Amino acid sequence: MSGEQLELDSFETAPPAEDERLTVDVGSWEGPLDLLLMLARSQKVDLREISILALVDQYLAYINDARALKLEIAADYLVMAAWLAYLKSGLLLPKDPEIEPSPEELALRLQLRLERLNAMRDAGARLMARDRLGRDVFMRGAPEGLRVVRKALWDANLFELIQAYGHVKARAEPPLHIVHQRNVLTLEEAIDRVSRLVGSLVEWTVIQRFLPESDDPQFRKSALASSFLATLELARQGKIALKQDDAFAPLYVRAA
Amino acid sequence: MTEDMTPDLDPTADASRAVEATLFAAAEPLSVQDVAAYVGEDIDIKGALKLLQELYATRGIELVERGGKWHFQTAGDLAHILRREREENRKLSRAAIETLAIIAYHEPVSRAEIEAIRGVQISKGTLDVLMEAGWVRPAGRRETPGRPLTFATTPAFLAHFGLASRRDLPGIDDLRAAGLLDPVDLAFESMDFEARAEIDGDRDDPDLENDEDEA
Amino acid sequence: MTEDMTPDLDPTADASRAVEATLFAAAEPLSVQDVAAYVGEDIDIKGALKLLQELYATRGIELVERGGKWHFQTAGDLAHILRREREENRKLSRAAIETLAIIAYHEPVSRAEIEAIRGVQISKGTLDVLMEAGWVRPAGRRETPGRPLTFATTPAFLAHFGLASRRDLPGIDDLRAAGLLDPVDLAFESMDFEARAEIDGDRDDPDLENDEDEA
Repeated sequence: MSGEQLELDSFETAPPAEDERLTVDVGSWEGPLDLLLMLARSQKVDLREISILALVDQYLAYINDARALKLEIAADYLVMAAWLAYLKSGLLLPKDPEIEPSPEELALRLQLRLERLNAMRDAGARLMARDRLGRDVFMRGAPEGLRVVRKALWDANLFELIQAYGHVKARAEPPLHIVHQRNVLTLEEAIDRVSRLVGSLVEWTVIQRFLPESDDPQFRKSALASSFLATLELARQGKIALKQDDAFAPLYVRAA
Repeated sequence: MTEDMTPDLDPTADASRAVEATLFAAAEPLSVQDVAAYVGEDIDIKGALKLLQELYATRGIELVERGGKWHFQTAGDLAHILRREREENRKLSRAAIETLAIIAYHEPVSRAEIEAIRGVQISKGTLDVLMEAGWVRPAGRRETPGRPLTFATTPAFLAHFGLASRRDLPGIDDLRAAGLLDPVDLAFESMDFEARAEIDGDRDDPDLENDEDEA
Repeated sequence: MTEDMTPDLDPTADASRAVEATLFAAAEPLSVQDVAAYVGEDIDIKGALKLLQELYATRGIELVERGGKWHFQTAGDLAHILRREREENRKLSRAAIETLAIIAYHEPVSRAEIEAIRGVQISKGTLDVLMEAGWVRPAGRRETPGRPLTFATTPAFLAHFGLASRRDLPGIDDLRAAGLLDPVDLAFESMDFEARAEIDGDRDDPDLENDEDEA
């Protein structure tokens, strides 16, 4: 892998070339690791042989330059700078077995991270450089297309068949509406009855006298209501006269 | 970037490869001039087209000229494999199974009679589905005014439903005994059923299924 | 209907013609099963594909396999006459390219794992762009705390970048052998192990790590 590192400019959107370092445009890097990788690659050695100390120095110099130019530096670059300064001092000072993890381990981990990012950066560049479908190579421009004709295998069983017939027959039988005969005296019957009984009666007679005999209270109510309406109708026709002394007082009837 | 991969081919072959790829990738038939716009003027395009035509003569693809424009197409004798049939199990719609039941119990029966018994119109698709399934066949015209076409079931119908003959269909009395003819309950139940069926998108509308069929 | 038109061809040629026509007519890459649905189950499709691949090896069109699906495409060395630059207008950002590479070489991989490799958070649009291109898909959740969603590449990714399978990813074997597809922690531990092994006089065996990878 390391022997065939692709040049940075093979990226579709190349990061700034190395000699643009003087511009110190930290913002064009995708984070501190990205910047570190660029600096590491500028050492022109296999990343496995990289001098972490030299890399740390370059990074810190870079950030210092940016600060000198009063450029906005994102916090994560400064955090990385602080961490690298700490790492550098750890690497330079005599070994202290009390410190865990050791600066050497931290440096090795940083190197491993850079190797992994570098590997993926190269892999991405190699992917993009391939003959790509729709750009370099093409599928047929006007395929006739394949057709799928769906043929249904209809499914139904005997029970569904006879059940369906049952439903049809049930639906087709004319529904029988049976309304219970209610015991009532219709208006027609009441008019007929009242006019017959009143006849040529000249005495004022209370309306209850004209009601048919019944034990059914429902029927008695109905008969009273119908007979009352009948007297109103007969009075309107001028055949009978009505008299009531007061509201809710007995209603008297006689021939007109 | 990989131009050097085919160094041994003679210029004719190279020209034919370029013309071949251009016609293959084109979205529409191309004239010789059109092709030249891609492969360059200094290539013998007509020679390349002739070569390709011979090359593909026995293949499943052929190079054809139509009105001065060239394109590849699949060989005519293979057209039949480019469409395939896929069989899928489909449930009969409620309308279809009721219609089938009516035909089975009353055959031969005209469409108007089926509608009279169902109390609902049947769409054309319903009978089509049943005929496509191979369960129903036209059974001649009735010699009444309008000479309506009648329908009857087929031997395939009997075979599918496991019946030796139509006499094996349960009679009305059997249906009643099985509770399949209870008027009030069933009326409600079936209304309920239809409502649910509608919600399920399995509508009492065979045309719907036909549309799916076409797709 | 016209099967009798090609009576002289041997069955292999016939099979290859049918497979050829099917793939040629198809608007999309087809698997062997897809092809079988058209040409029939009794045809040696794999044999026909091999034959066709040889037949087209020197042509301007080639038959390729991408993620188990087959299609014809123009030969790569003819890109210069066919290249369509307008497709290139929407260049991928560096973040998108790196993210795509990480997904392809590590799949299935979670967002956090991608971020760990890149050392930065993935901005919102990056994964969207890759999914919109049809190259990346969600690939289920990892059964670890937080059940992170993972991502993987699609068959369209393989087709676009001309890869028969993920094994064809450039340099993937070398990367794996070098442990560069292992997380830093794992690599660190194995280096530690190697250091100890070295002391024991028993040097590294990269295959050991490969096995872990596959698991």
